[in-house]
Amino acid sequence: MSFSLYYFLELTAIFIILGWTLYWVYRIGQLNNAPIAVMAVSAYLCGYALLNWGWPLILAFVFGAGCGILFAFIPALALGRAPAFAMVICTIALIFIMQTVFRNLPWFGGSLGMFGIPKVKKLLLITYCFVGFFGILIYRFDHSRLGRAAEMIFVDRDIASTLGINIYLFSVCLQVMTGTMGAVAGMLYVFTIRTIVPTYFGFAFLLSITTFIFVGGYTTMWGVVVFTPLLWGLTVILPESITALRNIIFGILLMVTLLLRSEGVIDKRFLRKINIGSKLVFMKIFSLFQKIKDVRG
Amino acid sequence: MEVFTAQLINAIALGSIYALLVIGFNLLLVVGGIFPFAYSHIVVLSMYMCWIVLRITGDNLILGILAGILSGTALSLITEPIFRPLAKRGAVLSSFIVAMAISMIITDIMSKRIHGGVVISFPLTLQGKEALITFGIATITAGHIATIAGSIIAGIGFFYLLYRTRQGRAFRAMGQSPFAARLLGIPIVKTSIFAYMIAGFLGGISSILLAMSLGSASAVLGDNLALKVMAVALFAGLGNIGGGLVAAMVLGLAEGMALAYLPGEWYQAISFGMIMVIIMIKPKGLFGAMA
Amino acid sequence: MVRNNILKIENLHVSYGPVRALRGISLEVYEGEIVVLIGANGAGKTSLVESILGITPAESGRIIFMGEDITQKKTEHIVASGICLIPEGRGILPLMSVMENLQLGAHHYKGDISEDLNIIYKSFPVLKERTKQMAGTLSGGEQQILSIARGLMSRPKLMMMDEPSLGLAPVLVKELFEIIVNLNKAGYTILLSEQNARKALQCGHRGYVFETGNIVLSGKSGDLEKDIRVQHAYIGSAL
Amino acid sequence: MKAFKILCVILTILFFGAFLCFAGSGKEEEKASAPAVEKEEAPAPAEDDVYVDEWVIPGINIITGVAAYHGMLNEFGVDLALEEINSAGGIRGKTVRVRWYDEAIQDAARAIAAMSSALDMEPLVIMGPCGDYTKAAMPMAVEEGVYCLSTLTGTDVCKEFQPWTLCFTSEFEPQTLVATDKWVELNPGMKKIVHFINTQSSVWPAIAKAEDKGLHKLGIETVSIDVPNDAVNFGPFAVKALAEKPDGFVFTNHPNGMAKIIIELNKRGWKDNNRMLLSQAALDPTLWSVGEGYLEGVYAWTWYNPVSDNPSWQKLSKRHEETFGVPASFMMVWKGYDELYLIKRAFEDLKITGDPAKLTEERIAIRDYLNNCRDFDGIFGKVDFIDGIRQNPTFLFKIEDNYIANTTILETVY
Repeated sequence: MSFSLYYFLELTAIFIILGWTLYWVYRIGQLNNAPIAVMAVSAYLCGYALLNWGWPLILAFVFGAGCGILFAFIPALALGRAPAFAMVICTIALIFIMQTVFRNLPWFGGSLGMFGIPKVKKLLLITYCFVGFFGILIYRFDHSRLGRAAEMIFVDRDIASTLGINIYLFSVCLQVMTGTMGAVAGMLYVFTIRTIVPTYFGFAFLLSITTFIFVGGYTTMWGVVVFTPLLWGLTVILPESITALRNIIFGILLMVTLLLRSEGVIDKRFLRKINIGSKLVFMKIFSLFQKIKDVRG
Repeated sequence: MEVFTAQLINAIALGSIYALLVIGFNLLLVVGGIFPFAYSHIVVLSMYMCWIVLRITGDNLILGILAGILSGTALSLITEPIFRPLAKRGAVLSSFIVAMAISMIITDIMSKRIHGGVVISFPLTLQGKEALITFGIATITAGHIATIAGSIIAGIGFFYLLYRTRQGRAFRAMGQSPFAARLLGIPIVKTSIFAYMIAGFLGGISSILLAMSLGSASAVLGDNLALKVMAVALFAGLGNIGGGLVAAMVLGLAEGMALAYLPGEWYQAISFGMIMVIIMIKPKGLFGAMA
Repeated sequence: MVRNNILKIENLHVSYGPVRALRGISLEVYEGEIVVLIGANGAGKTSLVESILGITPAESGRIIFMGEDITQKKTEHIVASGICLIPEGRGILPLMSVMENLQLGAHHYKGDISEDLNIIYKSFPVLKERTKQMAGTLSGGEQQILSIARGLMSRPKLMMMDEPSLGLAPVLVKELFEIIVNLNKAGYTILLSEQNARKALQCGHRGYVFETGNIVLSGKSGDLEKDIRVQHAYIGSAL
Repeated sequence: MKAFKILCVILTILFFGAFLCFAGSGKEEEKASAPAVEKEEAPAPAEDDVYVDEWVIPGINIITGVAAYHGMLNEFGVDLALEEINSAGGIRGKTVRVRWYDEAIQDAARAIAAMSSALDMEPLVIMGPCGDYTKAAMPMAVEEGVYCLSTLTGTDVCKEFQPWTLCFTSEFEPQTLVATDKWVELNPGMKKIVHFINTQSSVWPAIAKAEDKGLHKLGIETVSIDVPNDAVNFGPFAVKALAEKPDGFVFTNHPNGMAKIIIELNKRGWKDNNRMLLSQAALDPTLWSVGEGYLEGVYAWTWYNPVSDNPSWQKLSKRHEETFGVPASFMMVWKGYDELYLIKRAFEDLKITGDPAKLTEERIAIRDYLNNCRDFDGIFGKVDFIDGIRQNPTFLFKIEDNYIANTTILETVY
């Protein structure tokens, strides 16, 4: 397939996974950007294992993921009870700290970065396997007992604790789980780019993910899935004459969407309408089949 | 000893820059009911406006300063109708993202449409060519005195406004409970417009003081300041106006000293690390919120 | 003697989205009267009080205050023209001092308010002691007094109280109603919406009974007290 | 509902299956070197007809973001070159056009999107990425086998992706040795020097290391002070430097920081501007804009001569002055101009037809031709390319009334 389609699909998948990490922790009202810092840790360690120790791909992948998860514990344990805004600034601080750390550690190639990450065959298939896997995980979570507990915490933390939900533990588990997703996304990102530089996992990355999730809708998992390809695709196919206006178009789009629907385009009400609508359509088709069978029968 | 005093002066100047910006930030947060991430970008854009007028009128300082203050107020007022529906719904998080969108637009305008995107610098008459007082390598320039004095005057004036005047009481009432404020007959829309105007006016003055002390402005200055001011506000406790001033000075001193005495490449990690540790220990900020 | 009409509501309809809170309410309040509104929770008492003040917009019908139609006017103008509301749950500002709460009461009046403050401090000495204290540190009773005093600061022609006795100890409730009666004697017209029907009807002149958004019964408070339906519904049968 | 549970189980098994095949794919042995190893003779196509009716060359440029003025100046230089070439009959009789793609600044995803769209045009050559994130976009081009003129991203990055990229900056080490020797010679008696560096950039730390080596060879002690990108107030750096009681300063950080620190030093009593040396990236319009009135007598070294009397440079500089009011000096202004003329010369000498059938063949011909192109008549006159690296002389000059004066050309042995 053409280059731009291949890389478009690849990056959309990675943005969707990271969008979900924001969505999943926001289910209990906390805005967490730590997965981007975890991305840096897992990407660097996986790259280091591949290039310096010459490990096979799968071993380096697991090693990177493992280190990412272990690292994800540090902010999770500390930020379990932090309110939304405190967590935002803490995790942005963590991103800048990890950038400085990897820039100054001697083994990671400093600000010049690491080169020559090998190309992985069928990377696109693997990425979408992970997207599907994490998607199912979140879907099952949303419709499970845990999902309802998360909803309770989002609505009112005090009443949730009276019902015996351990909010701190819930938050730590969610943060570590999204840290894992961040670790996987980080390594997939590095396999796409095949070089690592400390500033890859920085502010520009954060800005685009926040835009995708807040325009798409941060109260349902489908908002990111629908709007990441739309918005990212928009910036790729912008005609040459107005590429210079990209930031302004993005800014205005973001502003208009949030003013009209403050919870993003696909929020809970929108989903309910779709569910009801799709059931009706399904019923009609089903009854149509019945009629045809009766007529023929 | 000179070195320490010189670094101290720099740190205080940095602290007063943050203090100037955090006052307007907290006012918009408390009264406007929004998270004004784009406030620093509005201040930097007014610096650009002041620079444009200076260039057109051939460095006529009075017109330049007027332009800076007017554009700060006007820009802040323009954003009021954009944020009003969000403030009414109490959607603070969405206002944070809308503010981020506005900051994207402002940064794009500054990085391309004005002076071709190149860093602009202010005429020496505004900056003061020579340092006013020098002893050894420590110097105090007109810019330093202006920003420090400006932040002190703005701080005191702001406290007087909030705690001694009728309008100030209305601001604080709206901040604490908009419903009670309505019952008392406080005109919600008029008061929030007035709050935006004061924040904009203060932003305009800060833009002039910044022009005097920094001497130049670039498109990326908006983002740098916005992150630092957000950190200061959170560090002190969101909306806590008194705490904000103290936190601005503390962070300015800490950053100034870190810049001076710590190895350069670790400076960013240390300043952000400090903010992270404080917020982890006291999530509501050092002084608690909404005093 | 004919007392002039302070407040006249004609066929007022108010709804919150699909929920119709008031279904065509009509009532009058005359000068120097205490008019009592009784009814179950959610019967529309609070919606009426809020729509008079312009907080919730009226769909149809008219509200006439001192002969002037204030249905579409903004809350700040209505308060300035002389209506004050002591809301359910008192609505004081906990992080501001008692003095500041009182000063806020007279927000619309630009002139000197020190004279009004003295009157308030004379009639409510407890507020004078705590004037510098944060309002949040006052007890329930004191907060209620502060709320009423703040209402007085706006020199109202009509005082509206929404369930002032809520959450007060019985001895304080008695004291509260004495204050209400004294205020009335001092010339203030009061519109009192109350759960405690017995006490309210005792000190009120006329009353209206609310049920799911419309008035089912109205008349002198004496007659209402004796009415069997009112007793069963709100006072608890005397049998 | 039950059906849905089964569906979930099947899907999960499927994914783990795919996960295993991921393990099987293993590391693909593919070094950055070209698939065709042996160097075959550049094929001279028989017929002289040109397949395309217009040459469209994709260009990856910084169009949005905080460094947008780099991209704008790059386009300024390319537009002049296009005008000249097209008015002189274009390349092999066909007009030339450049299709710009935006790589923004410090945004790897954008760089990839730009490069992938450029590669989709099946181009013969790409006027390559010019930002910090060339390294994010290059692996794709190397794998596809398209020559990229990512000329200003430093020799280290260029060596990583050789032979598929060209580099205008030559080896820094020999240049800095010659430059620092000359500078110390002009300012005798310097014992201790403060060196302002920026560890966040990917190019400047290498230059700083080379400069330190040069100074240490001359027995001069150097103290490094790191100036971060997001510094708002530059007073602390000047004070920290003066506290070391140095005899001179070397600046290898962002031009905005250079100018600001020089102002702070002058305000704090440092008068001897001759003892300041600006590194090669200094001639950014920011330096002239911010440093106006304070740069008198400061030395700077670069690998191109911004006051050369070459007619094409004079033409560019004059037009730059008409548009921006300041004579040209920034490398981004002329880099596109030279890149386009390089492409023109390669296309004409190799008789490139643009025929899709001969695409791979012609791409390799262009690569080999440009990697070792001899005495190319660029904007500054004759210059050679050896293994994709341009062999520049070193220029040391002094700044007088806010522009460049009395340049000395230093012969550099590579």
